[in-house]
Amino acid sequence: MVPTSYYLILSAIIFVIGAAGVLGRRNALIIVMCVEMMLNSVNLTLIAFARQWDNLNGQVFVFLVMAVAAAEVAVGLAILIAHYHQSKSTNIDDVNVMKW
Amino acid sequence: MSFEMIFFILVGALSVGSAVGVVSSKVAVHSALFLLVHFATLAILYVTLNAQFLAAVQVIVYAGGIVILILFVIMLIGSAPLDTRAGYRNWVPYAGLGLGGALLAGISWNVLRMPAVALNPDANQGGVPVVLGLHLYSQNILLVELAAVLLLVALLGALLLARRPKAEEA
Amino acid sequence: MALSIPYLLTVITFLPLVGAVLVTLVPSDGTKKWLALATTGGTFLVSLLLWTNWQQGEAGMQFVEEAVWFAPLGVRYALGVDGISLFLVLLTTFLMPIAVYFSILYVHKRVGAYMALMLLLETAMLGVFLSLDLVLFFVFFEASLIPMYFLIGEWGGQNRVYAAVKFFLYTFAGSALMVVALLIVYFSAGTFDIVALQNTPLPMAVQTWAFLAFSLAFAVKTPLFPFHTWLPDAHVQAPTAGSIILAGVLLKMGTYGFLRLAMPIFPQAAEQYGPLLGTLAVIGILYGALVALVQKDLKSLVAYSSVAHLGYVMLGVVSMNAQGVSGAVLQMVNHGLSTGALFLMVGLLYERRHTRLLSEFGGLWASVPVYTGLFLVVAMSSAGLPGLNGFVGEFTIMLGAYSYSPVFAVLAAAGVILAAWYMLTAFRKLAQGPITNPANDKANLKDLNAGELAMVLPLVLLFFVIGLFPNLFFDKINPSVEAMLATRSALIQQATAEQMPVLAETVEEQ
Amino acid sequence: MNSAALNLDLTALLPALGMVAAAAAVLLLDLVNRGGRAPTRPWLPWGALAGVLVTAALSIWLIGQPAASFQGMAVHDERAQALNLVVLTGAALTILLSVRYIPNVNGQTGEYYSLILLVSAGMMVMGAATDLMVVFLALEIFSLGLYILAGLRRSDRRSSEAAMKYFLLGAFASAFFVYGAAFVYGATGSTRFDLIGDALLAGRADPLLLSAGVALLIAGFGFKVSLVPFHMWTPDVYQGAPTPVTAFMSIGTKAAAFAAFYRFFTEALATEQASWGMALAILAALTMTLGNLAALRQSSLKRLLAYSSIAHAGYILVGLTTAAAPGIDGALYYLIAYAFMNMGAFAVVILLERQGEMDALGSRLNGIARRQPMLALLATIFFFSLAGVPPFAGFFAKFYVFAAAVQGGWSWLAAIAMLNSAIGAWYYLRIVVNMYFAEPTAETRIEAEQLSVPLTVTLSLAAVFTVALGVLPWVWTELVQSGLVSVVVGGLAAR
Repeated sequence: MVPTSYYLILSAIIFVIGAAGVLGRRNALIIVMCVEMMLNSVNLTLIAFARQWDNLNGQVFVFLVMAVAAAEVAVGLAILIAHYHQSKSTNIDDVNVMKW
Repeated sequence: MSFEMIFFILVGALSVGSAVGVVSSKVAVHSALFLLVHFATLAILYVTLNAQFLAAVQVIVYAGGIVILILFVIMLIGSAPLDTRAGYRNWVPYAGLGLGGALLAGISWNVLRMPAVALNPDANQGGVPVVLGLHLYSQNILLVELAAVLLLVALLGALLLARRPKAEEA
Repeated sequence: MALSIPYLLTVITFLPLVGAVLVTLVPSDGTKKWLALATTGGTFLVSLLLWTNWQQGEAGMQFVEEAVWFAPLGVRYALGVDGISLFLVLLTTFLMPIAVYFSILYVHKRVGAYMALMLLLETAMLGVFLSLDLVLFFVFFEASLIPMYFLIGEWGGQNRVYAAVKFFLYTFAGSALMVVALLIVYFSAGTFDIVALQNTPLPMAVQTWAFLAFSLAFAVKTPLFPFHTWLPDAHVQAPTAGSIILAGVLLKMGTYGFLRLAMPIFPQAAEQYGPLLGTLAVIGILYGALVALVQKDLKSLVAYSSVAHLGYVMLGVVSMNAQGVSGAVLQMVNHGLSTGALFLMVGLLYERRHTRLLSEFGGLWASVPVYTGLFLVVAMSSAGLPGLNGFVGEFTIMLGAYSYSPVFAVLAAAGVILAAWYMLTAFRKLAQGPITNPANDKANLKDLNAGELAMVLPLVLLFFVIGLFPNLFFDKINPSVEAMLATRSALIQQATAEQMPVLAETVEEQ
Repeated sequence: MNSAALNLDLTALLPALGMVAAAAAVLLLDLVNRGGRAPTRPWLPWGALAGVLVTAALSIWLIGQPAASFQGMAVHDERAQALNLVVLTGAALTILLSVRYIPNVNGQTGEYYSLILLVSAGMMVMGAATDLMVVFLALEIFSLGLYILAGLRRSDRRSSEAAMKYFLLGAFASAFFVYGAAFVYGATGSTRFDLIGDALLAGRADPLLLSAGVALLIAGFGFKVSLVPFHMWTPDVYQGAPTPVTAFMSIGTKAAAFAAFYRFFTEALATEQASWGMALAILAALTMTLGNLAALRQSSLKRLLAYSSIAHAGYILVGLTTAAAPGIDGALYYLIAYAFMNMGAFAVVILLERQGEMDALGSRLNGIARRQPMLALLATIFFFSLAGVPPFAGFFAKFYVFAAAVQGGWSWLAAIAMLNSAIGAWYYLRIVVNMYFAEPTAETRIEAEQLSVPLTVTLSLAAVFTVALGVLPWVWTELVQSGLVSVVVGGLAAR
């Protein structure tokens, strides 16, 4: 059996890669994908913990995260398209995310 | 090193590699394809964790739904949005790298100090649909109801944003 | 005297508020003006009931009203009046009709808003003097900022907006920490009740921090040197009626705060920091007088003289003995009357000549003798001429200060000489010598008319009443002051007694 | 897993259900329009408002009948009802503000109002949630709704940018939140607050995993309520979103997130207070200070209100830092006071907007007192209340919260907060100064079309309650602790 901690570190690596993508990329679509990746890494964490604790709560949680991810993508892509029609660009630099 | 471990390392490496691919691709379509690979590797890992049903759902929802949706949008809005330049701003990646490194180090440090627990190979009865379904629709019925409201919001929202308002039609 | 009104203090406090609402509702400017005057006059008359129904010799709070305001924090709506606050209330209600009447004569811009703000201000000021609950006190204390801020900012002189903002921010920032301090006091003593707090011993650490925070708020308000810099700006820019009220009443909220809250509730801390406050007070006396000496603008001269006069009051408060405190209470009233009257006289002159520069005047004796004569009386009252009110207060304070610290008393006495000097210099420049400027000719400058006399004369009359019959006032002030001082020293003794056994034990062990 | 033992008592979520039902009703009402004509369209806001009022009545009726249901996943206690009332106040006033506004922004009013109702439902569920999974779902329900509402004006570039930015950062924050929840689950084996608390008490929890989880949860929450340093999205989103939505956002998200915050920290982490109290206190201090300092140099009213909303989040957090009953009641009082005064301030912004705009420069208020004295008076009440000047609601709110902080031994935090409100007074005062003392310019006017009856009603209601809550603070605390009856009785007794 592969210990839980291995899964956790794997998912942490994926989470951080996703987070780096959100902060580093300017293309909104890729940012959406990175967020999806982050949610997936959380799912991995949850499932690993569910096995460790031998209860189903973690798996139920994963179910919900999947529902949320689907809803988020639907809404997010709708926003993206609306913005694209507005500005003909999804380059997030124009949005200037990090402006204080 | 056991077979399980070798398998985990292989799939994990593939998973990390595809994640890096998603982040670093210059072309969005490539990112989406990497994402597909990434989701698939995760589904495999779910199976190793006694979550067979979720592994199936993972493939259906993510690979079959979300990635297709993203590809669809890429086709819809073309290659115009794709960033051909380096795609990184000067200080954000470094800050992100620093914070990410710290996060990763912190989590790994915490995780590695976890006491070893005897794992039940049959944990969660293999995550079969019946068990999970019973659990979901009895104790956790509230969550299902809320998820329904959530999907309603998403539906309404997509409708509101995507449909042309009457004023514009006229 | 049979006439009495239920909820007398509430009526006094909120009558002006009702008037303010009515003023905004009635249509014409004329009605608004006279309604405002009627309200302030009526409030004054009602407040006279405090005098007539006074329980002579009673030291504690009278006419007390109490209700729970906000139970979760033990905040009460509690009003009461004792010998310390009585005359400040009467001073407020007395000065308001004069200020309003002056405004009726000379304010023509947006009269309704002006009068409503004046009336709101009166409610806030009365609330400060009548509150028996710390939070209620603070609410009124802060609420008085809003109307004054608008009065200065809208109806003031050239730099009015700057002065108004400076006034607001100084006082608001000054009292910011007071909120924290009064909460610390509450959680240490378990009550916001001012009277109860005066009887509650507090730990020394609480006393120190709370005393410093309260002192900061009150020192800015008073204003004590070096927190006074907002005052000349505010005074010079404020409309005349605003100055009368600012100097006459608002500044007293600071010294009243010291006397009612900071000194008795935190007795040991007050003992500890008393010399510091006393030093600041003495510096204020000398500094204010010296700066007043070189002012070219009559109004800023009066403003700086206020800094000096309030230094006396603070000195009396700091000395914390019967003479000092009683003198301080009376001197608060005196300063309100004298400085109010001075601002009134300056305002009357300004309305005639539209300047306040001393160099523009000279020889007014010849052209406007009634005005000049009254000005002299007012100036002498402010300078502390025996026989007038200022002397009684300052002399009593000096007595108290001497037994507290002879050095302070001597330095403060030097301030009296300076006061006479700058007042007489100002008077000389104003009234004596030949008429150099044709605008000051008899033909061009009108003397006071009946309406204006009606404003000045009651003030002058009171100068003499207080100056000649001070016991009329001390009789009511003294019992409360003595009671307060007795409670205070009991608290200090109790605290030292608690430390004594410890000392005794250590001695025994040795 | 015996289904007979399941607790499916719906009482806990009755108000939220009411909102969902109202949303469905509004959608059905809108459906009648589809024939091409729009006979029911003018009725939509009033239908939504009726739904809100009925739900509010329901919430008040439920006070004093606490219940937990759904296997401990949700409760409705007095605080949940108080939170419901805050959210419903925000929703009702938002609907009133939208009557004239939204048809100019987006023709699809039916979807708009039902989204407002659904978002409110999400916020209310979040206030009643006692399980991290429920919190997460509720968070997503209202967040998704708000992303969409922020981008409602599709013809305006800034609106769609705001939506996109809000969505991207919001989704990012959600990932952090859910990652944190995963770690808490990993540390304790449960997502239910009481079971987490039990695990901690019994020493079954892994402290390191737990602290990692809590840190991530705070980051996720921090994004939602725009705590510094997670606040960078706030000004742009506030500025770009349609103004009624901004107003709703500023109140609703704070209310919901703080409710979940306090439940999680007091019910699940009660034993860990020492370790996270200081973290929250530092966050609160940073949030207040940076919010206020940044607000000092804003010229756009909406950006100014955005930064001020950050600062207010900091003040509210001061109440939660104590984790004791007075702090939480204080925070709830702060929220209701903030709901009224902030709604009023945003209503003023709407009045100043021109055709096709969704923001106004503060300079448009210059000298407005000369032309619109009544409006200036109301605006003065709102801004003074936001600054915390007595006797308005804002003062008592601050007082209540800071009192709790002092009581809990956080005097230094209360002192920082008070100094911050002095900084805050400066920029609110500057607006008031300009309203009264600056010379009116050509820009100083309000467009007749903005001045509608519902807007006037909103302004008046907000002003009346801003004053009333300040003068009679006990009405609110009595109402949410013992119900309407006690307020009436108390009012009679006070006479």
